[in-house]
Amino acid sequence: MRPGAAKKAHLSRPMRGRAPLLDGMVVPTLIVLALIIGYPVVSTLMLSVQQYDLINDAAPSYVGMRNFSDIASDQIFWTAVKNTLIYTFGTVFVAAFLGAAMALMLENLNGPFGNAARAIVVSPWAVPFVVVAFLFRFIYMQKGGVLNAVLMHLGIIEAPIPWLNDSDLALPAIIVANIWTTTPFFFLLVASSLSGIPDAVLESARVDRAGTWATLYHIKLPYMRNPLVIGSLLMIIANFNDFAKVWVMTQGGPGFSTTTLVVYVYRMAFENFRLGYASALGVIWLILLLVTAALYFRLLRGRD
Amino acid sequence: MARIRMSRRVLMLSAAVFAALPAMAQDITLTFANWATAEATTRDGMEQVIARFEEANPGIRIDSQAIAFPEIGRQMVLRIRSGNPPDVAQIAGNDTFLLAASGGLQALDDYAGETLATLKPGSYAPFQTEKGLVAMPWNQAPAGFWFSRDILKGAGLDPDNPPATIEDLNAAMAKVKEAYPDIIVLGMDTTNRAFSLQSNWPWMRAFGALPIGEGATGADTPEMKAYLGWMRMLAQEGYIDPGRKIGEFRPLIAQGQVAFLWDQVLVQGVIQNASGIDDATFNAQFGVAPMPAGALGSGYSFEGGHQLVMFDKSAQKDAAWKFINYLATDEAAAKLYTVDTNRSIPPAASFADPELAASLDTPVIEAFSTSIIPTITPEPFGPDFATAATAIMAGVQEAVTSDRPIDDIAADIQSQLDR
Amino acid sequence: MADIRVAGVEKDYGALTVLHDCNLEIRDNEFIVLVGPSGSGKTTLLRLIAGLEPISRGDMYFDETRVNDLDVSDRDIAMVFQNYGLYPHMSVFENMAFSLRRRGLDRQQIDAKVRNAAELLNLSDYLQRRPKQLSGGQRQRVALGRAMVRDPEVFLLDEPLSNLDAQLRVQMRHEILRVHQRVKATAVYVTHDQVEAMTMGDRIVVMHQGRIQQVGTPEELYDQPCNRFVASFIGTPAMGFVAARRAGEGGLGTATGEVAISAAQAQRIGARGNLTIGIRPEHITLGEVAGQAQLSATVEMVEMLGAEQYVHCRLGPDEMLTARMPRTAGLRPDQKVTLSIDMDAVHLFDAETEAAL
Amino acid sequence: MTDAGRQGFRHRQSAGRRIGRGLQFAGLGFALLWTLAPLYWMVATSLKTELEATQLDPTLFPHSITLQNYTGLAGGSLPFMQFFVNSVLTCLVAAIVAVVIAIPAAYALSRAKFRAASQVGYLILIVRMFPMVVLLAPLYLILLTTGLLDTHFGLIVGYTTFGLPFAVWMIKGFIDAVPIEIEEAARVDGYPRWQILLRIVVPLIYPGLITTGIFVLMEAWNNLIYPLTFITTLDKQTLPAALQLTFTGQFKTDWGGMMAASVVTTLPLMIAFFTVQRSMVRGLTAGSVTGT
Repeated sequence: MRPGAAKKAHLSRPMRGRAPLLDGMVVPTLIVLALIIGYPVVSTLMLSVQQYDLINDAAPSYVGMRNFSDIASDQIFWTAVKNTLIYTFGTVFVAAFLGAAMALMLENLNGPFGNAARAIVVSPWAVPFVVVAFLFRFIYMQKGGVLNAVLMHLGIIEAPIPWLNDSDLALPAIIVANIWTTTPFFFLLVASSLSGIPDAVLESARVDRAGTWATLYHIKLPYMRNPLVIGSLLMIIANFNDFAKVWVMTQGGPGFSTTTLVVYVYRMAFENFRLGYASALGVIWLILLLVTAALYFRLLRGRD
Repeated sequence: MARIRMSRRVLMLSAAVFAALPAMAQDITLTFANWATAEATTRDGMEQVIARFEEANPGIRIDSQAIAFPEIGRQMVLRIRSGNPPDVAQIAGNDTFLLAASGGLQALDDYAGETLATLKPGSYAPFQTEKGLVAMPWNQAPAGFWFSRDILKGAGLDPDNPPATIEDLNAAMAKVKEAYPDIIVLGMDTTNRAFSLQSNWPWMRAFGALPIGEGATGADTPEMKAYLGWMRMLAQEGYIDPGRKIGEFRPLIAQGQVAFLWDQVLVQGVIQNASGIDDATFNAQFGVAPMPAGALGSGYSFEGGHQLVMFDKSAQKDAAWKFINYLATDEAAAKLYTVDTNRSIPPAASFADPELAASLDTPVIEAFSTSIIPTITPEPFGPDFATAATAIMAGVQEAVTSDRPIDDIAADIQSQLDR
Repeated sequence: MADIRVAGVEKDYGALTVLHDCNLEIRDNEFIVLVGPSGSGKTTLLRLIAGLEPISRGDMYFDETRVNDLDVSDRDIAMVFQNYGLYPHMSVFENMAFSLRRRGLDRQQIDAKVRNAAELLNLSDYLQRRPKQLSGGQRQRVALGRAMVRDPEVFLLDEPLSNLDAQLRVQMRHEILRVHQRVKATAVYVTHDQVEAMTMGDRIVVMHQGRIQQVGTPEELYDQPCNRFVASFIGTPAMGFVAARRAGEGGLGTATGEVAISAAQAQRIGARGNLTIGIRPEHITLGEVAGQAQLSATVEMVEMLGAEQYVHCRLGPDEMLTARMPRTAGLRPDQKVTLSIDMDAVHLFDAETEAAL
Repeated sequence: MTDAGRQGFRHRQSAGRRIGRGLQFAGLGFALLWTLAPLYWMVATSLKTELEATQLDPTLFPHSITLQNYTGLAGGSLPFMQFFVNSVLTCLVAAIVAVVIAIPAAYALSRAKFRAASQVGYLILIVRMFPMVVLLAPLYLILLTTGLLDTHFGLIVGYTTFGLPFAVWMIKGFIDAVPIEIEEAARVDGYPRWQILLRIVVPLIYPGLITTGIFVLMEAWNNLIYPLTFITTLDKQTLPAALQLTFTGQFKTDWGGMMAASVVTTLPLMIAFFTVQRSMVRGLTAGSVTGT
């Protein structure tokens, strides 16, 4: 029904016309979005072709595409892109796998123990990121960190490992912490999709004498797939944006080995005060995002 | 035309306001941005000093704005740009020069004229720039080479004579490591932030490296590589615990788990707070010396003290100066805050209050005054320091935490610095 | 007091036209039933009358007022939905009172009206319950009550009984008719069940593929279906069809023999060559009856209903006839039988246009 | 299948099942250890004295349990309670604002009969994916020029940038599940759209709104970059940012106090989370499944 038709009942406007372009009800939201996101995006675009260093008194000056050509040759930018991809996909894939495994293990466990176990495995999701970051930084400390202490007491390692202070280990170490907080999300997702499988389907699988693995592969996996795809996308978005963990644990170091795009943009904008350059980084990121989104939509459409 | 008319109206309006002013002229509110009230250790002391100042100056109220230490430089730059800086701010390290470069500070020469004569000359010299005196020294907190006498003794070293050269240091560290395999042999800050470069700069200078600043030779030099190689050796031998901020070593040295610590004068207070030992015990257990001498035949130090700055946008500069001067030179304030709370050294050359003078007459202060402060080396502070720090400290971290050839790392730092 | 006039109404969904040139006049107080198979457009037409959807082309009048642009909330209608559309978060009382509140009635009036309706529908004991706590029949009655309390001019019901079991359905039919008599409103009732349509409607509108096929009383539709679709749709068991072609002056040839026709029938057929004979089950007799046409067939299935039985017979690969007759013993599947047809009662349809002749 | 074969089959099955059971419990043990160990460490450290918490060879169990880290938070010189209130206030308001603004749009999108519906839907989806840090600099400049920098209002605006699109999407999913007949019944009963939204749809999706609100609240609570950038005065700072700013101060890092503060920072979120955890996943994924 056309919006506002009730009020305009006496106006004999022909109903033959096409549907209206916009619904009045989305307008307030669109206005707010335009103000708080649209405008900033436009100014990002404008800033990206300027040299605007807050530290100088000089007014912003137009530099055309120079920021972009600088980025192309900026080794750290490419390191940051690589780190972001590793960080995001490493986290999401492992967490999805662990979460699904845990959900399957707990699926048929009822009673107080099952409920307690479920409550426990989801609890990391409610731990604020900053707390996760501090907690794992504390756990990971080379000397005085509990992880090294335990591993040494158990005789697994000889000397303390500099988890966050080794260029090769730091990123995986942060990813492990991130997996810890992300796994419950996938656990919940898979657990709820498993509980959505109609009993009749599982029973007929049993009648057909399908074994545990066959049931998992042929029955449960198809039910889990869609939620996993969507959940993964949500988490990929969230992890692309994740700032707190890296910033608190390593601030992008050692070297640039854990510098992700968020950290790099933040440093550029608010430590080096190079707003123009930071905005150009943002524009490139935006383009990458739109491409990813387009691919995702195509994927989703194709499957339907 | 319009603008002229406008400004006349503004003028008339101001006149009207000023006419009404005398009644409320007593009530000046100064905004004071600082991190002293943002930290549990110093908040009480700072608030007490402010209360005393307000008591002594009934017309002036202090609006203390707590801003965390790592944030204050950025916040001040941003607030200068947005035209709403505070009247006075606590500032330190490169941030002081960052603000000076950004052009938002009031030169203090006219205000500080006579006062400067009562200060130790070295305490304010670094802040006399071509823009004038950009900051007033509040306290001095240079870094020294702290050592634990107990550990040295236990490792078979002379507890009263810490290593005087880097070669001596290397040998001493090997002995300590052998005797105490689980402790941190040398505490130094290897995080990636501007303060880390400030803290490591004297070590680089000890190796003769001068990657940035006046007369810079760059990062791709034999001296810089020697420094990076030494840092790598420290990590490989397990002497240092990379990635810790300097503050994280302090509770550890208090527990006897750090042998040498490259840290500021205030560490004595932190140790005594944490372990509850008295002065005599402290001096029996810990000592401080100048940095071991490197290739240039000397060690260096850096000034880690805090300064006070006034912003040129301030509408009440006289009151602001009154406050700055009080914090920096009033003896009661110095005793209550600078010495007892902040555990650092007031910039004044001498003190009238004998108790204050006595409290500063300690072996540690003595060591700082006579042998460490003279080795303070200027730092390449300025607008580019933070960017350079990111590049250099990233290189240092790489040297410490990876196996990449030092030559490559040095070349990388240089290419970052060239950008 | 409302006649409803539907004049040339059409409805598009995107590029698809789901209603074609609908013309219909519903008289005041009439109980009219829209019937047709699913997808025939009956519910769409009802929703256009309700004003829940805009009309694409054509006009709709309530009395003399054109209501095309009148929103549902401004047409004086009440509607009962297929899934009842009760407000889950409101009590039965609140559900019924909701529309009255909108009209600004005072509390006593609302209370009186709701209690009155509840009493009529045996709902008085359930007024404080939520819909979730009621049985299907009770929910159905709440939906009726909600429509009743408004004293609407037009009363629309969209397959209101489809979610009930068979017994309850019969009971509710009476309930609905009783309510209709009380509220004296024009009622438009949608169903896919022709029995429901036949038993309830003053007049019936048969719809198929988005078009109104025929409008008439139950008797008219049964006796004079205007085309093969209506003929097949109305009546249980359904009318059987036999393909035929003209054979000589007074006869028609079918797959299993020739049958004679009357002069009147011959005249109606005119020059047409191919046609379809429609035969209702009650016009078929087993065995030879003098003066009737005979067709030979094979018994396929016998459906026992107690007093009577339906015998489904196959004439050819695509032709079936059902005979309705008193119980007779001894009929077995695959038995060859002779069927006698009362040719005066058969319906003739043009084989191409399927229109009745 | 012969009897013997069937027998063997059943035998294999039960042996396999026993191994499966063993694996299941081993896996479960690992999952619980993996989840609980860090949480245990947080709580245990928060109960240690300062010296014990910073020891180079950490103690697995606190030697002498002390609450001094907690009393230090409440009675210490830093306005810890103020941080807590700041966080609760800004996150709660942001959640409410996001949900309230999102409701009409989510409704319109769910019952879309306007031509730009799919474009608006995509727009919201893309905005939901937006990298927050890209908005950081311009948002900062906007808040600066409007004088909203260092105000809770400005921070709430920041939170709304990601909260609003999230809320639209989730609420749309919940509204999709409301049968259209109920709304049509209300139209027949004479109610205009806004009233139907308020009196019928909103009460029906109330649990979904709570879920959405808590989700936005959690996201805001987790956010570090916005408070770090938009709030400059410590007394106005949120809990997570204050954690980052005050416990690694000029003097030392106080792990015991930090862990106590972490426990306190975590608790409200835990409570909020466990109240809605079930419907949260449904809401999160429902929007995405039905929306595209």
